Amino acid sequence: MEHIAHNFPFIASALLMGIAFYIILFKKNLIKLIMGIGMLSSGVNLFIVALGYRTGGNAPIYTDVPEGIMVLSVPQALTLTSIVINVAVLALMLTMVIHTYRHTGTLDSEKSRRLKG
Amino acid sequence: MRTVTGLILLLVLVAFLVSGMLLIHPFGNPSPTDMDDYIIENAQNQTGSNSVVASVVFDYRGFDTLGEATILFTAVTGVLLLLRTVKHKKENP
Amino acid sequence: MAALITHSPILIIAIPLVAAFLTPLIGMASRKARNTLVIVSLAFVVFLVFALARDISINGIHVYTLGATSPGQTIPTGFMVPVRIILEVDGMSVFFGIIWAIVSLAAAIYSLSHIASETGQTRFYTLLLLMVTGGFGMMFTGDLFNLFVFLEIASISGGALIAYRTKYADTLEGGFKYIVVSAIAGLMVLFATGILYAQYDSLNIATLAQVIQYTTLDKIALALLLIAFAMKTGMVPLHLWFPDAYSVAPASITGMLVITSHACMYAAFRVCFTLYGGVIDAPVVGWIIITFGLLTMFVGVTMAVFQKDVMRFMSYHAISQLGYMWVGVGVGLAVLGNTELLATYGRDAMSGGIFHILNHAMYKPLLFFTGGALFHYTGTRDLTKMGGLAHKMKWTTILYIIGTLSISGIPPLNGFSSKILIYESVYQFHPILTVTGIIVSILTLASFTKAFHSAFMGAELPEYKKVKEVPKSMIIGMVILAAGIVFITLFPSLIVNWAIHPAADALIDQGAYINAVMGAVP
Amino acid sequence: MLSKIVRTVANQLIVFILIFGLYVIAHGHLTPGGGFQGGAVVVSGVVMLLVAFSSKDFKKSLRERLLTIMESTGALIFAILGFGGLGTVFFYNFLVGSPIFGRIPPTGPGPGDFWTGGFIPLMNFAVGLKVIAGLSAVILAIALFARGEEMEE
Repeated sequence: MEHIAHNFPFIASALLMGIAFYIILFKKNLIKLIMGIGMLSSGVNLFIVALGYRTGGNAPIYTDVPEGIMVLSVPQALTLTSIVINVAVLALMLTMVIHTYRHTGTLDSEKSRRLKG
Repeated sequence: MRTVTGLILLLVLVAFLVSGMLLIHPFGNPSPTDMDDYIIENAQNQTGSNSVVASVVFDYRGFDTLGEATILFTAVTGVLLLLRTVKHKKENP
Repeated sequence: MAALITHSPILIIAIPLVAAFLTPLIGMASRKARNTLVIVSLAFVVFLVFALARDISINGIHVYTLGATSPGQTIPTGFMVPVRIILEVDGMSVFFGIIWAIVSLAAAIYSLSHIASETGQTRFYTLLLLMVTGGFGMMFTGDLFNLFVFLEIASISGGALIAYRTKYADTLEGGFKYIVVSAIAGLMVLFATGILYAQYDSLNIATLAQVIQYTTLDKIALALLLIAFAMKTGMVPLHLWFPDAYSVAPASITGMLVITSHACMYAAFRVCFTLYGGVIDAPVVGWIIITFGLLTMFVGVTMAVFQKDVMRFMSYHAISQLGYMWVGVGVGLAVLGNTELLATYGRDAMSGGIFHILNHAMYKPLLFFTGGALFHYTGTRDLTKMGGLAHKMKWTTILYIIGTLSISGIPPLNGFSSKILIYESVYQFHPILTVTGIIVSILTLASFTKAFHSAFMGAELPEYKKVKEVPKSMIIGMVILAAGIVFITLFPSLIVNWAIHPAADALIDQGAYINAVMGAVP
Repeated sequence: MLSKIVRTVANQLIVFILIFGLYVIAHGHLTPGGGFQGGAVVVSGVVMLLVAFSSKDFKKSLRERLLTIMESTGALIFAILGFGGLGTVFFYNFLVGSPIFGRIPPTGPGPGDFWTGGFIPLMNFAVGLKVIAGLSAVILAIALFARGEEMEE
């Protein structure tokens, strides 16, 4: 129990990823699929940014900062990078879905599907 | 049938992830932190930037940021490529 | 020249990148200048890769620390671990780099006339150059997070290029599947990177390899990394997206996508052999890879037999051929800890697998290019609707025959030399592997003969009266690859000694990889 | 196109959004923020205008060609700043100690000096330019495509 209390943010990110995988595997709507991938990326980003937290730490920026320890800075940089990457991926996916909708008139992945794996 | 198999797989996956998460260092107490301590200590001297995150993003791991900017460029190019005029206009000269 | 060699790892990545940034600007002014820029930059990259390969064969692993005061200063003064991003190029990386440089140049030349009648060409070439950047980045980087970034560059540009012909709905579907799979794989890699970072506070592969403990968390990270990369290479049972994406892309892009899947394979090998090399439970992971590799070989070829679409048919064969490489290198991994077995057959099995990557990288893009050539004038990918094309397309026919003989492992072509190396060595590990390999090879030959017959042989069909030989640049693109095949066929032992064995040794020798980064403490 | 109240308010607000975005970009090396974040703020202003007015009104002013040039220029500046260090090593922060943004702040907490950070502020500007142009182009292209139109060359 104590573990769970200590690692709450990590477990939350794992659950978020679990929900995202559920959406990706079971939802037929393409927009929902994209939302699932967005959630998956949020889960991973939450995990990484939570790694760098130090109890009572300040933001790692020296401008007018109170004295004291600072939280780790590398996870924040990694999260920044991965957020931008996910924005890019989601933009491209949405474009493709809009186009698919133009072609097939449906957002259902079962109906719009032409190629069968 | 497919749904049941999928659900079982999903539950296994979630259990796997959660059990893994319990093994990570306690939240708020990362260790080891050698690399980050070095960066926090030396960022101001080495890069002259007051914001340690900015110095990581643009200096220590600047190449990642170049890649990140490239990804944004790629995505924008991709979106404009896919939403281009499909009718045959005159291609640029 | 010396400075050029010193900076060559970053120049190989940055030149296509800067060319990609310039392409939209130059493309506005002149079409010719744009095409020249693309071809010249890629040709220069080919030159640089060969120069770097020569340097590595003389001086060993090439390390390049980005942003430090000198390229060799991997660790800051007065500190123990690397802080900056380090590019680390060893025999294995540069081997993949050579393949990627040659195939991307051939694909760019092939594209010049293959997409000449389409709109949006400037953006097409921009994305092509970005894809080249992403592939080189994946191969040359020595940093896990950087690997993820370049994996995403390669995937996003690849996905957009697959959907290039937006007037067909199936291209969008293929591209969408590719992007979804890549996004999930990328996030799994990122998650694994986070797990490793949490425990060891480092992102550098060499540093992590030195301190890794193989705890439960490390095992989870290993599983995530392997699943992610296997998914990207289309390993059975995660292969369903693979033919959909590969069959609808423009042919030149399909040829390049084959190599990006090899790049993911490279990343998987790097993870198994270098990152986890010292601690991995080698027989277990090796057997898992071998089992799935066999499954991949077999399922790929059996599915291919039924395909009517020429590109889908070839994509399933690509899956099946990737199985050979997994098996070859998997056998090497299974005996990694055992020096004696490694010397008797493990190294040969790995060399066979790696040699097969080289061969596959030559003949599979060639076959995809010929498939694209068939599509170029007939406008269909359906094999049953084609026929008698040999009368009109002589060059394409000859090149297709070269590719077919090579993929089926007919002696003395290059496919044979790598397959025989795999068969001989894995037989000592377990005979069933060789038996499956030979059966798959026979099925491959049978299905390619059938496809050849239905596309090229027979009487001329009336609807293809107007078909003529494809334009010159497409032929040049294909001939570059065919020349590679002929060269390997003529000098197999030369290639094995100069390229394959150094690559296999670079994978086995984890210590050298670590020393190149960690040993340079001043 | 929304009602006149919304349009008027959007017209007034856009100035503040732009100023804030530019502030976040310019002070990326001193405060939380930077090129990506500031660029996203500016683009949020563009989205607000897109919602308040119609995408047709933007077709003339935000042309694809202009946005492409802006984006490529931003990316090129970034890459060239990386190449600038090639005398020593790619991505070497060659501006530290030079007259442009070259000052080194006193170690420890301080008020911050704008002329510090080496090439970091310049890179922030480059990235900001790129993000503004790129994301605006994406949003405008999608908005126009959804109405069945295309961006102007």
